[in-house]
Amino acid sequence: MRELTYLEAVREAMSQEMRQNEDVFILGEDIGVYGGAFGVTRGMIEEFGPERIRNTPISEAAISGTAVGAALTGMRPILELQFSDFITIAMDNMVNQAAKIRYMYGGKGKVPMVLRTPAGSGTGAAAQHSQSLEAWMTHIPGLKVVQPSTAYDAKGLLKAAIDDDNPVIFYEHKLCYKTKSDVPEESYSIPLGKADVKREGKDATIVATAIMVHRSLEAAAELEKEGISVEVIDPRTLVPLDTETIIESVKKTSRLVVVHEAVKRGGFGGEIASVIAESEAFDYLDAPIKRLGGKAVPIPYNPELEKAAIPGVDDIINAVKETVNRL
Amino acid sequence: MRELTYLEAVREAMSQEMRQNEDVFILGEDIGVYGGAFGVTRGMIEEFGPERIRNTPISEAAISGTAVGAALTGMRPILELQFSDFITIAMDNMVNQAAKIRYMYGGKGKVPMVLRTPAGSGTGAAAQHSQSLEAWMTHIPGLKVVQPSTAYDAKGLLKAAIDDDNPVIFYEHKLCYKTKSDVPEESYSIPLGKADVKREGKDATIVATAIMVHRSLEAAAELEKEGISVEVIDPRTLVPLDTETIIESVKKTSRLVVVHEAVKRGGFGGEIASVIAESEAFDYLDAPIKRLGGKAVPIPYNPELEKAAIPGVDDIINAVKETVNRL
Amino acid sequence: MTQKLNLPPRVAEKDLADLYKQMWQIRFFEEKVDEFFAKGMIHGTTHLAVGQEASAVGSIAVLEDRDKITSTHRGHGHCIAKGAEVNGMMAELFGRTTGYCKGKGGSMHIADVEKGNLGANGIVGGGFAIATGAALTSQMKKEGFVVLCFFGDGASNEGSFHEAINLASIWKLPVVFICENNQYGMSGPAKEMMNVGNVAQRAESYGIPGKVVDGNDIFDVMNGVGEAVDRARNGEGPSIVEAKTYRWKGHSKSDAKKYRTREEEKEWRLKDPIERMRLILVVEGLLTEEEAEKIKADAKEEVEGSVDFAANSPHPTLDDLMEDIYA
Amino acid sequence: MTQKLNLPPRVAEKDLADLYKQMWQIRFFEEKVDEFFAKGMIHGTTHLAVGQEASAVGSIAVLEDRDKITSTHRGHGHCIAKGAEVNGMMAELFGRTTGYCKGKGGSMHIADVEKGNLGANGIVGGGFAIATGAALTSQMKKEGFVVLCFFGDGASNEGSFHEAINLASIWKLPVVFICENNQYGMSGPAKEMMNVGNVAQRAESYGIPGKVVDGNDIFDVMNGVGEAVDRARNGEGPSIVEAKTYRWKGHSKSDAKKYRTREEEKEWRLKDPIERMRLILVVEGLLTEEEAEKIKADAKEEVEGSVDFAANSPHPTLDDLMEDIYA
Ligand SMILES: Cc1ncc(C[n+]2csc(CCOP(=O)(O)OP(=O)(O)O)c2C)c(N)n1
Ligand SMILES: Cc1ncc(C[n+]2csc(CCOP(=O)(O)OP(=O)(O)O)c2C)c(N)n1
Ligand SMILES: [Mg+2]
Ligand SMILES: [Mg+2]
Repeated sequence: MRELTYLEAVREAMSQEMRQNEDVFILGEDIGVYGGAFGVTRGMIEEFGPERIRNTPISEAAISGTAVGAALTGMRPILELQFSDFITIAMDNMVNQAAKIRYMYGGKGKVPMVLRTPAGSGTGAAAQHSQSLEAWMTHIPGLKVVQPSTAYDAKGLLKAAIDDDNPVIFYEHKLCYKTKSDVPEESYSIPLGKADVKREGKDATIVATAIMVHRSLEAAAELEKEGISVEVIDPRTLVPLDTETIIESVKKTSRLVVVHEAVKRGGFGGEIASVIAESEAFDYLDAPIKRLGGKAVPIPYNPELEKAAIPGVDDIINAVKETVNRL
Repeated sequence: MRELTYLEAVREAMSQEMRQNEDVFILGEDIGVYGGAFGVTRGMIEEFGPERIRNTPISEAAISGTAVGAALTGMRPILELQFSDFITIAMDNMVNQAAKIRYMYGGKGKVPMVLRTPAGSGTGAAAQHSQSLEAWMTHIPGLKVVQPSTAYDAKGLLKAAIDDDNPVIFYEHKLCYKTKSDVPEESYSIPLGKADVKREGKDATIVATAIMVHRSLEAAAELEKEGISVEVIDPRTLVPLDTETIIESVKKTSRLVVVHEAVKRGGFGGEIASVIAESEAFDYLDAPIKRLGGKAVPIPYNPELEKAAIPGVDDIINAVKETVNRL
Repeated sequence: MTQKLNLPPRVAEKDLADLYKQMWQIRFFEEKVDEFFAKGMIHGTTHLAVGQEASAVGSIAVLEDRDKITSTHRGHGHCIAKGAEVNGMMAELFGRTTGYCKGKGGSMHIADVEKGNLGANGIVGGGFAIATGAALTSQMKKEGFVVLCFFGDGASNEGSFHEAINLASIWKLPVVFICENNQYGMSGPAKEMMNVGNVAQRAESYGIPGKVVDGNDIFDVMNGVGEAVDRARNGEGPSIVEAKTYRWKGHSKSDAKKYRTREEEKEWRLKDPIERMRLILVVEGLLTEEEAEKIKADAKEEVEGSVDFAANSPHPTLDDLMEDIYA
Repeated sequence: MTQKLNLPPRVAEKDLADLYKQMWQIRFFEEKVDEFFAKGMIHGTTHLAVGQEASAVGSIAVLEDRDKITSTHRGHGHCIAKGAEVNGMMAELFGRTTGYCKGKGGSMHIADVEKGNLGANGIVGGGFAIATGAALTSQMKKEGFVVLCFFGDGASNEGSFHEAINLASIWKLPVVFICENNQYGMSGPAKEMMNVGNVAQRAESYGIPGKVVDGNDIFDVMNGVGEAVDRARNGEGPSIVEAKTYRWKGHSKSDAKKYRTREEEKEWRLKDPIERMRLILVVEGLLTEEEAEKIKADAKEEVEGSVDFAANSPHPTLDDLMEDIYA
């Protein structure tokens, strides 16, 4: 099969949807000839024109709200936010409007929109351009939250997000953009709410998201050399969360390590850990659940500090060992 | 000792600080002759004048950022946000500016400000005026998060927050405003990061915040009649979190129920539960940790639905019983 | 047929009796709601538009059915003018399943998306971008509808005002921003909260027309808005129309109105927009005193009827709590 | 002493050589940084102000030492003009402990709060309210300092622009908002992103002066900003000064500049602000060609020296990661 980068997969999903459905369009800053801050929409204005690839002013509040209004009246907008850190400016429209409209109006209205945005550190962009704030959105009833880790998943999940009749926040990880995987040419959909077991194992379960999926797979490969067999689960969507797949895995392995790049304190790892601790899997646990997440600091600029602020492969290896070695 | 309502205690803490320190002032919408949306600043403009009780336009982004700029240059602003739901509009200044400045500038700058804001449901104000979004703020390195449940705590914690050299988010619960407790007249400070055991017990620990402290105490009183002795801990500040007091309690009782009004999914309960699950207390646990939180819906208007959306006394009683009866 | 009054093209003299009736429906509806709130019969809070009837009715009078509006927290008048049934509105305030939002939204969220009322909004300034987005739908789908975005003087100081109107101006979207300048926010006098006399002057920032009309004179409102709507429909882009008016009641349920004088209130009562319309219609011979009385009585009766309807409507059940939410 | 040139009161002819030197320091600093980024020797991204030297130097030239500035993502020039040492700046870009932010902030966060540089900002529009708050401190503490808030044409479409300037206008705060209109945001042409020709026209919305100056003519900048600063210092409130200029380089590290023509770039290069200043100084006999060359050489040498300084400075250690954070 053909290989695509994650970035290309995102673009292809959008292009295919736009070819099929006139109601789908993109709006965002510098998404036209510039191709977006990360080049995701490059070439699209040439195919679809400026009416459907709409370059906006630097006005995150307006563009998110415009997407809500357009969605509410029959369009299916995709909003590109240049960095996920800027959701601070789009928060009201996403949280107080998009998420609530359907319920608040007694079911009479729908807001089919996708907010796509790159998250994460590793590019030296420092404190205001490197955050992983997905936990915020998971806390809001009415928002679906998607966080693909591979090109294949990105394409299929983005189609599902665009097809969804409700607002979806779609987090792309900057360091994933250049990663590649086999991606079918035809359009396909990966249902929201279905985790993927990225590697099977029996001694411990790792639940990891975004770039941490890759680090966890590296860690698992290392651990295998030492005879420790690790199962790596990528939930792919945080809301809805496929608790079943995670519970079944933990029942099998009896150990759980949760890994995300977002700051550990108040991060979604707490939710995953607690869901398991509350579930039938609790009785199968042979060791405390371990959570790995970012340290409680703004992401620093210096590259060594930047790396040290979030979990690395070694941290994951150590965490699994601690869990496995626990008697 | 003299009794004060929670609302009066908040006002008294501000007034005492303002009398002592010229740098302390308040800004916010309608805080002048109107006295603020909930009447907290009523009478203050008469004492302190419009220079220090500054009525602002309806501009949450500007007033939060103005507070940041004033704090960075030597003032100690207190910002009143009319409803905590509107933090969506002040997010950028709190998260990308206030929280990060000191670290991002290599320690050369400080932002001593307090953002006070009423949270919670129970007043029929529906989806956009009833949320409990404190979990968001706990996830951000550089923000302290305070959530008092009693008049006594409110006064002492607010003084500590104003004295702090860093940004503090101070959540007031609307239904707590009219609750009363003994409050000393003189100024006193309750250190941020010190939980309070609101009731001692031995069979189970409840960690509850804000209005849920009161419901948990009610539940504990009921449970006592059935011979179940419950310890109720109010962390009072979520960041910093007094993990020690909670861990010690769980080691003693072996059972933990965490209760907050905020939506359970992605709520701070996950953090508390996970901290315990990761701690030495894990080995003392005789039952899975239970979390109670709001249901995953926008807060509905209808009063019965509104009540049903968040944990009630019965829910707490049942949760404790389930935990205690678990073999 | 020659017309005695200067009316915009979409309004015929024969429509005036209907508009007159709408004004009374609003007045009676608001007074009824006021009474219920005072008696504690309704939950939550409400914002009444007594005294502002002409800006709602006059603006919407020039619309076609397919046109849309976004409303505000002070939205009952807009709803009625856009054709909402008082039954469903009153039922919503009563929190019943027959209400516009099935009792889940309450006063601040009444919407009727199908009929083109995109909803009241509890967030001041929340409608600017939503209206802009709806206008974008009209433009992209070539549907030809125009959107009216109602907002207050206070809302014009929100950043969303600036961002959305700028966006609408560069894309020449078919939206008209209607400022109902009732002189105050919650308590903040418009003249202290901005350094210009008229919100309409701000149109200058966007290169669009800005016009002030007498908000208590329905004819002036209709002509001013009518022109702006025509412009929008012709693809010439947005305008700001500012209707100077006054709210007779307090901002919301509990308001001591310390921020203004009783004299000022009296002055504005003399400018009663309903009385003014009645006078003109009678003087011009378009309505007899008797017909006018009859219309008023009918309006009153309908509102009374809505109370029966609401009171006899079913309450939602707890099963409804988790309906209409999808994530 | 009579002056040959029309200069604002705070600038004497004898100061001009220094200002001329600052322009070169900026030019050389930026070119050095450009080179390092191109070679991949520096982490992250950067935004260079080559071509915009006069607006930074000219604006800050009219300040007193105690005055303050807020800067932007394109902030190196403002830093140098406000008296920052190129050593500390270059060290910051190298991520070293001797950098202005100890290597934690990087290009987008250089600040020197003590000296009155309240910081660059990675959030477009992030400085508006911070500057307003600093000006509030000046007013409340009667400290007499003025704040310059730099921002771009693109930033003027953010809601924070509107909210903050409105607030500053009603409180008559001593702040001057300086738009460096370099014709583009990241790629969005200013003339497509707003429907008015000049950002300065937006002053009309706030009842304050708005003036356009030639941003490539340091004398015009000094006079325009000088007047606004005097006004601010006299308690007459804020102004907007718009300096029309151009950035020679791409927006940031990687920019194919497809959104503009090479011809346009050439035209602007002919308006080189440094060359223009040199010519005037030489023609007016304030500097000989030799002196001018010497100044340029000195500036270059200092920048070269900063590279040695930075390269020989210590890296932070992992212990530094958790320094300067408090919550
Ligand atoms: C973002 C936001 N800030 C503050 C409030 C609280 N609030 C509700 S109405 C109101 C006054 C609004 O004034 P204006 O826009 O003039 O409308 P009016 O009430 O006069 O109709 C305020 C401050 C809110 N609901 N939303
Ligand atoms: C809130 C926010 N939105 C978007 C960006 C991404 N971004 C960085 S600089 C820039 C362009 C800014 O344009 P302008 O204000 O004209 O400043 P210039 O770069 O031209 O100096 C953009 C869109 C950002 N950093 N912050
Ligand atoms: Mg008003
Ligand atoms: Mg620019």
